[in-house]
Amino acid sequence: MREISYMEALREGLRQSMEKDDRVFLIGEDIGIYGGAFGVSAGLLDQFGPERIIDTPISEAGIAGACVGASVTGMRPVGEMQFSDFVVLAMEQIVMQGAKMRFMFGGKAELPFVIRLAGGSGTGAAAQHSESLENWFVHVPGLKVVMPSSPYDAKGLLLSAIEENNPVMFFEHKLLYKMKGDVPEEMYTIPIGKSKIVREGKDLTVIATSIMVPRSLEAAKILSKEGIELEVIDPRTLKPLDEEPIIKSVIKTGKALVVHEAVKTGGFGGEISAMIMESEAFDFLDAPVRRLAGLDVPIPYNRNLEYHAVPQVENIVEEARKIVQNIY
Amino acid sequence: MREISYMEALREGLRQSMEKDDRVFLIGEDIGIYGGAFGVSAGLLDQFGPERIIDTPISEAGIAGACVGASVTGMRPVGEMQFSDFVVLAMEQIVMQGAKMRFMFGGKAELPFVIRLAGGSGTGAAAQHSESLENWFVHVPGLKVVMPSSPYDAKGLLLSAIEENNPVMFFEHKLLYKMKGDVPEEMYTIPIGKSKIVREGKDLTVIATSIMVPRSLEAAKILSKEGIELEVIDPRTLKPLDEEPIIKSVIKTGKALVVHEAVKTGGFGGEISAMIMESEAFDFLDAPVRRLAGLDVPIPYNRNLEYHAVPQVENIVEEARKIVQNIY
Amino acid sequence: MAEGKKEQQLIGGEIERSKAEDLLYKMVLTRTFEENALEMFALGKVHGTMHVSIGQEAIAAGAGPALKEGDYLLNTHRGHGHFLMWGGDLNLMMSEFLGKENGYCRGRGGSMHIADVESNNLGAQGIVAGNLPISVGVGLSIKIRKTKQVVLTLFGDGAANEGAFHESLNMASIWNLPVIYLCENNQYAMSMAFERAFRIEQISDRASAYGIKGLTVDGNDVIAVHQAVREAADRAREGQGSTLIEAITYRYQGHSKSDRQLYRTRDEVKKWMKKDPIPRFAKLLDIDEEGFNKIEEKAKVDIKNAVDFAENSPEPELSTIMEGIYA
Amino acid sequence: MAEGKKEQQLIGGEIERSKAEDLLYKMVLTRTFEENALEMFALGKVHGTMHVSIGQEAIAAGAGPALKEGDYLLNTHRGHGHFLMWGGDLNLMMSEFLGKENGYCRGRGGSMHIADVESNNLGAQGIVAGNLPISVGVGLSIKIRKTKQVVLTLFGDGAANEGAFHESLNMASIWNLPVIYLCENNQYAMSMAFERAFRIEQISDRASAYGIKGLTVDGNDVIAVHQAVREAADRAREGQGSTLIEAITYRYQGHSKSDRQLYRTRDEVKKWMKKDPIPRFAKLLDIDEEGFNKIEEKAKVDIKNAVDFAENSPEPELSTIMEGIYA
Ligand SMILES: Cc1ncc(C[n+]2csc(CCOP(=O)(O)OP(=O)(O)O)c2C)c(N)n1
Ligand SMILES: Cc1ncc(C[n+]2csc(CCOP(=O)(O)OP(=O)(O)O)c2C)c(N)n1
Ligand SMILES: [Mg+2]
Ligand SMILES: [Mg+2]
Repeated sequence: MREISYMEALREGLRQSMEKDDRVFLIGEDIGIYGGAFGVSAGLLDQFGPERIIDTPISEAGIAGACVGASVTGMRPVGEMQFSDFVVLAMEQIVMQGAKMRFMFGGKAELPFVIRLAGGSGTGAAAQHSESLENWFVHVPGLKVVMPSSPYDAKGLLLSAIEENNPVMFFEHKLLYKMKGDVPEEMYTIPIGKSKIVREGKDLTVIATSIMVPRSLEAAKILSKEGIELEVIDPRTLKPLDEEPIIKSVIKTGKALVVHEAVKTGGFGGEISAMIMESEAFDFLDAPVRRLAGLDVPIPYNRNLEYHAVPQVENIVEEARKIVQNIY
Repeated sequence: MREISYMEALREGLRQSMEKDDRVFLIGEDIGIYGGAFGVSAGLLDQFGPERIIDTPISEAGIAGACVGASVTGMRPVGEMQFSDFVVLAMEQIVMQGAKMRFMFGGKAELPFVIRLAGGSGTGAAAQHSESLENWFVHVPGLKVVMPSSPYDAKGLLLSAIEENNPVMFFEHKLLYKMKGDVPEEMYTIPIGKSKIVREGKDLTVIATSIMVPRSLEAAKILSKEGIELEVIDPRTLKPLDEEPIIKSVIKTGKALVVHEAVKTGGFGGEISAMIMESEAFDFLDAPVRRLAGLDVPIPYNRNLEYHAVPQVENIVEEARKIVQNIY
Repeated sequence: MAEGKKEQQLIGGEIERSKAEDLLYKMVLTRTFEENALEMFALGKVHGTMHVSIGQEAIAAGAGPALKEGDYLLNTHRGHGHFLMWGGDLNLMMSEFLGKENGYCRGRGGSMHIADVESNNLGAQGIVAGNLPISVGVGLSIKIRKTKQVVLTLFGDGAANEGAFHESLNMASIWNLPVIYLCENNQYAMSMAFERAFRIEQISDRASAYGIKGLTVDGNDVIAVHQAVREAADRAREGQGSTLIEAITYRYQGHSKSDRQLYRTRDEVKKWMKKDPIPRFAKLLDIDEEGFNKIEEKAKVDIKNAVDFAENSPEPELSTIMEGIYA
Repeated sequence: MAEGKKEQQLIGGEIERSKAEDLLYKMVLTRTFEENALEMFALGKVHGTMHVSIGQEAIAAGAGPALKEGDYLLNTHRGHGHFLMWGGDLNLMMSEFLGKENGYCRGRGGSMHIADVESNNLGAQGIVAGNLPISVGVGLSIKIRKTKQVVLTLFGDGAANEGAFHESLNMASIWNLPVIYLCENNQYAMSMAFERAFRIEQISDRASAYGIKGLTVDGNDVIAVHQAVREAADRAREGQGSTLIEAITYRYQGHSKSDRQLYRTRDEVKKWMKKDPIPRFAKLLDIDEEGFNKIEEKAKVDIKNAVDFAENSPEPELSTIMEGIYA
């Protein structure tokens, strides 16, 4: 199959959605002639013109409001937060309006919009441009939260998100944009709310999100040489969470490690860990479920500190090995 | 000892802090002549005048910004979010500026400010005035998060928060404002980062926050008649969390239930549950740690639905009984 | 024929007589509804909070009817009048207010979120200025769909100091969106007097910061509001973009049920009561005391019936609590 | 004595000659620093991103020196010039830029967050308009402490469309805070041209929406900027509140390293290069080519030394990663 990058996969998803459905439009900062800060929308202005590829002033609340208002009146907007951090300025529109409107109106409104957010650290952009805030939105009824970890998933999940009749927070990762992978040319969807076993293994279930999926796979390769076989599961959708495959896997392996980039304290790992505990997998646990996640620190500018602020392959290897070998 | 309400305790804490330290001032919407939407600051304008009790336009980002800017230049502001929900409009200033500034500046700045937030449901105020958003802030390095559940704690923790040299998110609960309790007249502080065993018991450790503390105590009374003794722990500070007393208690009881009002998914309960799992208490668990929390729904207007959207005494009784009697 | 023509005489050059009479009735109905609601609160029959617009009824009476079917409404927390003027059904509104299953929002929204998406009434608002960014999206949607609809976005003086106001008006301006920004300046945002929160004479002066048209009208004058909104709608439909209209008015009652009103004098309130929009509009319509009493009677009866209707309507089933969150 | 007087001649009626010469040097230093930084990026010596102010140096040269010791600075992402004009030490700045332990922020902040709280330089900013609400707090703090300090708050044209701009200017106005809002209008916010993002002629026109003084000056003219800021500071110190100054300028380089600049023509850039503030200020100071070359040489040497200094400085220890979060 054809190999393209995560970024190209997203762009193709946007293009095909727009070709298919003229209710879809894009709105955000510098998404037109600039092509988006990370290039995702490059070329789309030429194809669709400024009425459907809408460059905005620097007004994040306005961007989110545009998505809320346009979606509730029949359009299917895709908004962009240039860096996911900037969503702090759009929380009211997303959380108080977009997420709740349908419910507050007695189920009588539909809000089919997507907010794409470029998240994550690793580019030297320091504390205000490197956050991983997905768990905030997992905590908000009315939203769905999606986080693709491969080019294939990026396209398929984006197409689903745009077809979805609810607000979707779509977290991309800056370091994944250049990742290459097999992506079909035709349109295809990956159901929202379905996780994926990206690697089978018998010794430890690793539940990883976003960039931690490729890192976990690398770790798995390394450990495999030592005879340790990780089973790696990517939830892909964080809300609603597809619990069953995780539970089943933990029943099989008896051990689980959750890996994410976001700060550990108050993060999504707690949700997964608690969910496993509350499930029938509890009785099969040979060791406590552990979390490997970002340190409780704003992302530092210094390259070395930045590197060590979030889990890297070697940390996953080490942590997984410890759990499997019961050396806690 | 003298009995006063949670609201009066807070007011006394504000007054005494302002009397003692003229760097302390209050800023928020309708906190002056109106006395605050819930009356907490009633009378303070008369005593301290409009330079220290500052009524603002409806500009939540501005309020938070005022706290950031005043604190970094030597003042000790106490800002108010009239309803905790409105903090969605101040996230940038709190999370991107206040929380990170010290770190980004290499540890060379101090930001001693407090944001008071009136949270929680139960007043018929519907989905945009009833949220419990504390876990968002638990997830943010640089912040401390405090949540008093009694008049005594309200005053002592508020005095500590104002003396603290870091930003503190101080979550009050609307339904607690009228709760009465013993409160010393003199100034006293309750250390931030210290939990409290509010009831001792041998059968189940209940970790409850805010209004769920009095509800858990009521549940404990009911269950006590059945011979079930709950140990109830109030973390009081959610970040940084005082883990040890919780772990010790779970080692003793072998069972734990986390109760909070906030939506369960992605909430603070996951953090507690995962923390217990990762601790030495894991080996002593006779049953999985469970969470009893808000349903994954925006708070409904209808009184009955609203009531059932969050844990009530009877739910705690039922859940605790099930865990103790192992009928899961 | 001559008589027919007389019937269609335009009151104040703006509103057909029959329509105007209906508006007067609805102004009275709004006030009766709200007075009744305050009573129900006092009796503990309803919970939560609500914000009444007593004294401000002329704005709703002038604004909604200046628009056409298919136009959109983005309402505020103080929006009962606008809801009724938009064609809201009193019974279903009362049901919502009492949290009943047959209310507009199945009892989930209440006064602060009441909406009727079917009639393009996109709801009241619990977040001050929360509807302003939304109006950008509605405006864009109209522009892209090329439907010649317009959006009426309501907000108070207090809302004009939220950041959302700024972003919204600028975006509507640069994209020439068909948004009518109608600011109900009732002199206070809760306890915050206009003069304390602004250092300008008129909120409409802010229009120039965005390059759109701005004007201030007497918000207690149905005709003035109607004319301003109608003209703004005309301009918007012709592709001439947004308008900021400031309607000067006054709120007689407290901000919400718990307001002790220490921030103003009784005299100030009395002064404004002399400019009451309802008798003023009745006078314009040449309606005498007897005629007016009849209108009031009818409103009372309608409200009583609506209360009966709502009280006899079913509560939502607990089993449905998780419904309506996701599509 | 006569000579001494000549020395103190005020350039453009504003700036003492010796100070002006220092400013010219710092303008050249800023540009050299940034050109060097672009090179270091190209060579992969630094990571992250940075925003250079080449072409805009006159604003920093005019603004910072118009203030007094003890005043506050709230800088932007494009703020190297302001940092240097505020008395920033080149070596420690370079160390920060290279992420070293002895940098201003111990290598934690980098170009986007560089600060020196000791000298009341409250830092650069990664969030567009993020410093605007903060300036309200700094202004309030000054007002309460009654210290006659002022705050200089910098931001770009793009920032003026964030909601934070609105809330901040209104609050500063109603409380009469000593804040100088200095908008560096360099015609673009990333790819967004001023004309596309605004429907007004001048950003300073927005001052009237808050009842404060607004003015637009030639941002490539050190003297004009100096005068505007000095006067605004005088007014602020006298209790006459805030001023919005718009300084018109132009950015020659891309927004950040990854900008392909498709949104403008080469000709437009060239047109603006003819108005370059550095030769212009040199001319005003009667500095000939030889004199100017010397200044450039000195700047190059200083930069080279700073790079050496920074490159030879220690990295933060990994063990310190959790330091500096809480007091
Ligand atoms: C973002 C936000 N801040 C504060 C409030 C609390 N609040 C509700 S209405 C109100 C006053 C609004 O004033 P104005 O906009 O003038 O409208 P009015 O009530 O006078 O009709 C306030 C402060 C809120 N609902 N939302
Ligand atoms: C809230 C926020 N939105 C978007 C960005 C991304 N961004 C950084 S600088 C910039 C352009 C800023 O334009 P302007 O204010 O004119 O300043 P200039 O870069 O021209 O100096 C953008 C969009 C950001 N850093 N913060
Ligand atoms: Mg008002
Ligand atoms: Mg600019």
